[in-house]
Amino acid sequence: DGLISIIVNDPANPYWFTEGEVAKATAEELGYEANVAAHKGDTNAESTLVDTAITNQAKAIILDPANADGSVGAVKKAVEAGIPVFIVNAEINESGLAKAQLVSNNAQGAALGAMAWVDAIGGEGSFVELFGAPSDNNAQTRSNGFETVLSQYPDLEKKAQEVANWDRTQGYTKMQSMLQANPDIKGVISGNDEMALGAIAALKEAGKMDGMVVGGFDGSPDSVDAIKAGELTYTVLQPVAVFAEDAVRQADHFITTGELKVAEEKQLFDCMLIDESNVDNYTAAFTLEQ
Amino acid sequence: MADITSTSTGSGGMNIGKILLEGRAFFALVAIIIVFSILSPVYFSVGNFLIMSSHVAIFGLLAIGMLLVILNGGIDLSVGSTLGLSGVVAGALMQGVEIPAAGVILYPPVWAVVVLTLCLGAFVGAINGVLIAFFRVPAFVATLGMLYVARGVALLMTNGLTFNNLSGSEALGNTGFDWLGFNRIGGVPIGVIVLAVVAVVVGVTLARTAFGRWLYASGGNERAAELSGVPTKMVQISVYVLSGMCAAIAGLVLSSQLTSAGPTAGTTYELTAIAAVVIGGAALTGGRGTVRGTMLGAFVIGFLSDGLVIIGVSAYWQTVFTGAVIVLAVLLNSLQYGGKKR
Amino acid sequence: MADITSTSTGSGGMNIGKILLEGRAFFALVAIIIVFSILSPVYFSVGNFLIMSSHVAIFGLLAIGMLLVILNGGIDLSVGSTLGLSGVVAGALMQGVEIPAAGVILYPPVWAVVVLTLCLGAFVGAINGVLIAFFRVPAFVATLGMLYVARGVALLMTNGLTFNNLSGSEALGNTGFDWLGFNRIGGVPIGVIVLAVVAVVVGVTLARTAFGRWLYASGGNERAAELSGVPTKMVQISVYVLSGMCAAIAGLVLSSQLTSAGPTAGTTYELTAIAAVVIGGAALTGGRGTVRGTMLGAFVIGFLSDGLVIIGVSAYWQTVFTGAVIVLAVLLNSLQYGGKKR
Amino acid sequence: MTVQGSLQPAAGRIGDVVMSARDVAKHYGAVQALKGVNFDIHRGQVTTLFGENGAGKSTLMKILSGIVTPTHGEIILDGKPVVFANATDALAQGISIIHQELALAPNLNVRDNIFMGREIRTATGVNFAEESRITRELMAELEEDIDPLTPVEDLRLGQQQIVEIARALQANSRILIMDEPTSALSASEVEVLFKVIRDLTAKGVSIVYISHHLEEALTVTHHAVVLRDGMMTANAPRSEINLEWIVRNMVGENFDLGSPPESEMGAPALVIDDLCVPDRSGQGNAVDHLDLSVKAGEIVCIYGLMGAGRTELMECVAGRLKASSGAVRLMGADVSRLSIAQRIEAGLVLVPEDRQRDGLVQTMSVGQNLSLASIGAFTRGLFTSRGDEQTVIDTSIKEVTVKTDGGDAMIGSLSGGNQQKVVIGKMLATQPDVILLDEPSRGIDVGAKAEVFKLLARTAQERGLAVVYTTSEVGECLSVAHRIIVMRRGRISAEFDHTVSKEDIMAASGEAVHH
Ligand SMILES: Nc1ncnc2c1ncn2[C@@H]1O[C@H](COP(=O)(O)OP(=O)(O)OP(=O)(O)O)[C@@H](O)[C@H]1O
Ligand SMILES: Nc1ncnc2c1ncn2[C@@H]1O[C@H](COP(=O)(O)OP(=O)(O)OP(=O)(O)O)[C@@H](O)[C@H]1O
Ligand SMILES: [Mg+2]
Ligand SMILES: [Mg+2]
Repeated sequence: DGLISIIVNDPANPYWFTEGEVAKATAEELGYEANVAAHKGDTNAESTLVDTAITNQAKAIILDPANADGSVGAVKKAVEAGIPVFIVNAEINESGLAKAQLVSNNAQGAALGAMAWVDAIGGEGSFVELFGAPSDNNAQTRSNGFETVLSQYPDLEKKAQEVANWDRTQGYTKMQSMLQANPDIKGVISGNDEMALGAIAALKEAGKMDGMVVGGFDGSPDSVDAIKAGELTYTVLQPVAVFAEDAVRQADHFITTGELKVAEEKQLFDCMLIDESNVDNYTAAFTLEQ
Repeated sequence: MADITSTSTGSGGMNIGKILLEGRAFFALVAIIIVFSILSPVYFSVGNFLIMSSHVAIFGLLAIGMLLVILNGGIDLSVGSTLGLSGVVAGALMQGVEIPAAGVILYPPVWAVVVLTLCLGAFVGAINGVLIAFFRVPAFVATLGMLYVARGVALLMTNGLTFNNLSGSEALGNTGFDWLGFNRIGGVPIGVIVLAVVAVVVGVTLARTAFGRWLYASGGNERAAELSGVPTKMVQISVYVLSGMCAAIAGLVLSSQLTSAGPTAGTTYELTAIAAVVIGGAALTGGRGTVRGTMLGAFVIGFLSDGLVIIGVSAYWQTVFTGAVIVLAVLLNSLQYGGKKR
Repeated sequence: MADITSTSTGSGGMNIGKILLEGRAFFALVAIIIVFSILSPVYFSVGNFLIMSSHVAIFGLLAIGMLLVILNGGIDLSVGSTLGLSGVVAGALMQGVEIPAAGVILYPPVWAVVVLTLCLGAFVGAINGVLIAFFRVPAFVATLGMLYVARGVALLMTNGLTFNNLSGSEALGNTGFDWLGFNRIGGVPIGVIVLAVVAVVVGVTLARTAFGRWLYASGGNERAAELSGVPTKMVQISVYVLSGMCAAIAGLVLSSQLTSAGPTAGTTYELTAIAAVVIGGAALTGGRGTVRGTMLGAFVIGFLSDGLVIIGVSAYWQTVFTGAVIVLAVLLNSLQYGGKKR
Repeated sequence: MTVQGSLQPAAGRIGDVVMSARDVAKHYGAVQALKGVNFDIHRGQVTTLFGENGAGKSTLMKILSGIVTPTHGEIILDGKPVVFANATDALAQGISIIHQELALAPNLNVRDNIFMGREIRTATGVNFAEESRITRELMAELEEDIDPLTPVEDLRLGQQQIVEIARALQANSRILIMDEPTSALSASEVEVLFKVIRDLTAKGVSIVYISHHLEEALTVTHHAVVLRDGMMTANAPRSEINLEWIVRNMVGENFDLGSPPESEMGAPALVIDDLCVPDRSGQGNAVDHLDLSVKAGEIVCIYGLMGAGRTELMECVAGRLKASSGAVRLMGADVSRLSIAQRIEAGLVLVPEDRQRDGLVQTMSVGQNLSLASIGAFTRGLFTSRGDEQTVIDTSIKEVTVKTDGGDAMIGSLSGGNQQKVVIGKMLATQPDVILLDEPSRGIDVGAKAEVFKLLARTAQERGLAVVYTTSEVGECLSVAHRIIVMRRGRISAEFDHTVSKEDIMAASGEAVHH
């Protein structure tokens, strides 16, 4: 009983949609009312939503922050109002405010993906990278993770990197342009699945799908379909369903007992690789049976 | 003045003065092509031009619809949302329509999907048109409202998700959707061909039909047009309907290119479409503008932004350049018309 | 008719007809408050109203600037970007300005940051104004270009990242920035007070000063105003400068509320600001509108969207409702003015 | 009587010349609006400027009031050359102007319009109370019952012109330029204005007066100056001139506005039956149970004062305004429910009162304007035929004698009279049975007027067209019309044949007959 406010980024992306839905289902299962709202990456909208949660006397806020730096103020506000905040999916750059920060291990995931990508491409060739929205720390974290692995292979040459803002349409057009500039590439590594799917559409259109190595990130249902179709080489599953559920359970624990279920604030959830070999274990959105 | 404006009704004749003045957008395009060809060896190739043109197709289609609205002295901010909604509806139709009463799922063939989507675009446009023509809501406001409503409906329909896998299946007899986005005829992407066809049809309509004349007249002076027997309300509603249909076509082309349809597709494209129209020399006050100019405007924007990607300029600089080109192109435009306001 | 328009120059008198007609937005607001108070027990409380008002502050400030521009018969699409740019510049200043020559980092005090940011807003507005007044670029286009350019510059400045920790430090003597966003005077958030002060100042300026009359006059008939000796160009540039300054204030308030400044802040806020102005009864053709109406319009939008969040309506329905409210409010507005176009 | 010598001001008069233009020329690109004009304004007297449309009268006045800078020549004020930076500068030196085209902000009230740009300022802002008081005084002086807080858009055209006049009076200038101040005023309002003018001249204010109402102007003028084609053609004191002198100098010959053509009258073409049109407030009727029947080949003139409801009648018959009751029959068929386009199709057309606002599409060429209403005539299947369109245009240009070649020029480049002919030609091109013309002679010069009336007479005679036109000048009633209808407060107050006298017409309209 009581309300849990769930604030996610943009439900028009299946990733955040699942995040919100799982959290909501868990909260309702635990007997709470739940409200899912979206800030779409706008820190002002986020701040507004936090205010409304305060007004609504929410028992806890599950927040996917809009911006590592920009969301600190909003979290502070909630904390000052005495509402525990559980951060999911992305970190904020200040500790001691939120009760917990449950995030997928982006660096580990990126390294995991990059290694699978190297395996598939065979350690040599040229490629391009699609970069997420620069305002989101994860874009840089993942890119760094790729870089750390890929830079160890001198025969891999990165021809270009383009910002496609996590967006499929932009992934498509930017990929087409990059293909013009670099017709001989053998692979694409992408910061998320949406951009990778856009790139695949572009590659298909150009008739260059054969032998192309395309790596995604997130583990969305669409990307899993693409893996099944043999278009996407792999994707890195972010255990969003896992930590979204866990965040609500930790919140419930804190509400009922007043104590933290997990002591550390920063809790990293390891990402998992989905490729042809285990794609059939993908049973529900963002859920991979072990 | 005489020469310039007579082009507005597309009289076929050409003369030097006309070319020089209309050339504004044309010269910008040539300059862009030359600069990027120097900066990047891959820019200047048929293949790249075709790819770039297929990017232009989306904006170009929106811009043609927008041109009609702007010629009428209006504006249509809802085209981006209509694009998104159309894509989503096409996606939903491709996924099959469940008829609960009969307990069956219907898979309409692709042509039916296209027709239904066009009807949807026309319907959205008709709402805009009726609000503007009969309820006298200013165009800016009516279409601003529609921008939100159409986007919201698209999100509600899909619950925010993206329809994937629109290629259909042989078994259901609804294959062929991706043909629109993927195939080429004589090496030219279908999207580009669609754009060319729409541009020619609209161009001829403007220059050679009564409807075209009515549109220019009611954009130039609505009251005078009305008293001359021009069915101005009909013309006004028509342009919004046509704009909605152009947006629907763009939505079909985009979602077939991506073989997926997301509810947020087309966000802020209305601004790009307006920019293309004004770069192409149309006056926002109505009554002046040509399809040719608008196409040039769309190509200027498309070739510029693709060129910046190809030479690897940062996304931020791309934003700055786009803004600067819009203002510069229109600066020249304003000099041409001696600075009509707004 | 008589009553309504005389309010445009803010004559203090009140009468029933006036209230009923201007009341459009007022009644909408009352209806919204009643509906949500019934639907949610927490909606109707001083605390919530103050919080909601502080959300309104951002849009409200933009809307006041936009009102001035719209009264002049223009439009300013760049306010959202200017807000973002101002926030980022304020953030950069708070982080310290490195002077490479001297090898020192300067930490300007908060008042200096505020002043410099306002100057920036004024500068951006001045570019718009000059393009529009002297180079006769249509307002829609000039500010559309600026929308891109200002956003691009903000992104370039920060490389897409967000400035954090704007609270300053005692040692550097630049504390106090978050005061603007966090503190309250007599229980009222500073942002709301800033909005109130700006609204009153602008309201009085419009109603009581020569500048106000010049603005209404040049919005109503620019040529007539010019022939009467009104410095129309000066007025035109001023409104864009003021709009830029309002956007800068909004940027300051927002970034102090968030104690951080991101380059993408304020994206699409221009549309909300325009919506507030038109809901508030201003005509996009210029010359008609009041600060009071605009404030009501901003409150209608803010109280509606917060209410929808409080009762837990999905984000998609919120989008649909916003669009519908804009169109409905303006439908009534159009009936009032007998449907002036555009 | 034309004193060519007086083209140069006589030396003996220099003393009472307060302001003069010396060899002033103005070029707009290729257009030479003024080609070197000398013009004197006499202290405490009314100098009237006559001339055809486009003669350059307004241009000269704009130069004298600082709105336009001359290409060549100089302005001399009190014997010293001056250069005005702008209108405000000229105003500061005591020169104010009433503009030909109303220069009011419709959204502002009367007070704000009168004082815009010249506010009475105090430390706390504008002194509205004082401004209102002065406004009320001015209105009293002009004998108009207008509240200072009424929005200007709610005033009728004539009252708006009064506001424009009041604004010029408010400036208390020593030189007052009036560019067609009476075009929308009723006779009694003109009387009041003339009284004010006499008071002003008595106080030593110098006045420049421009009007196309020649007789009327002659009653106040002390000096007459005639401009023709950018040059001064004559200049004489009142005592030496008469109407014939003015017309001769303006156009080189005396124009006759024609006489009713001897056309064969056919069956009633237009029958208006018990027609009511609500007025703008919706309270009363602008057209009040009006009956009228016009035969084919007949020319009917409707005379009335401002606000008599002529425009409402015309617009309702043409289909723009909705009737609240009654019927309109065209060749026996009821057209009351048809749209404007359908009525045009049926053969009923309107040439509107305000040609800039309702008649012309400024973004189009002369030809496209001419062919706009008859697109159907040159549409072959789906497409328009360029050749057939050109035929339609050429025929029209010839019929209404527009001075242009081929119709490719922009409509804005034509003179007012020729623009009016284009509007008429556009409607005639639809081959109508009935043509309504609302003030076809407004704002065009004598020569153009004569041509327009001749055109009406010819078409009525040759095509058997029923013609209904309105006018506010009695003289124009007694030209080509077979029948003269006088309207007053939405009703027909009298009906005459063409032998009636001006006095009778004016009496029936409710206008005081003056001198
Ligand atoms: N701004 C302008 N640009 C170009 N040509 C102009 C402009 N103003 C006036 N003209 C031209 O100058 C000439 C003189 O115009 P002006 O208005 O002085 O005539 P007018 O004697 O006042 O005529 P009317 O009796 O119709 O008022 C006309 O041919 C007109 O077309
Ligand atoms: N758009 C308008 N704005 C202000 N006043 C108007 C408008 N239209 C008509 N009027 C005024 O309404 C009154 C009645 O109009 P109407 O035009 O029918 O009279 P009228 O006999 O045709 O006089 P005229 O045509 O000479 O002005 C007139 O005084 C006219 O000036
Ligand atoms: Mg004139
Ligand atoms: Mg009239």
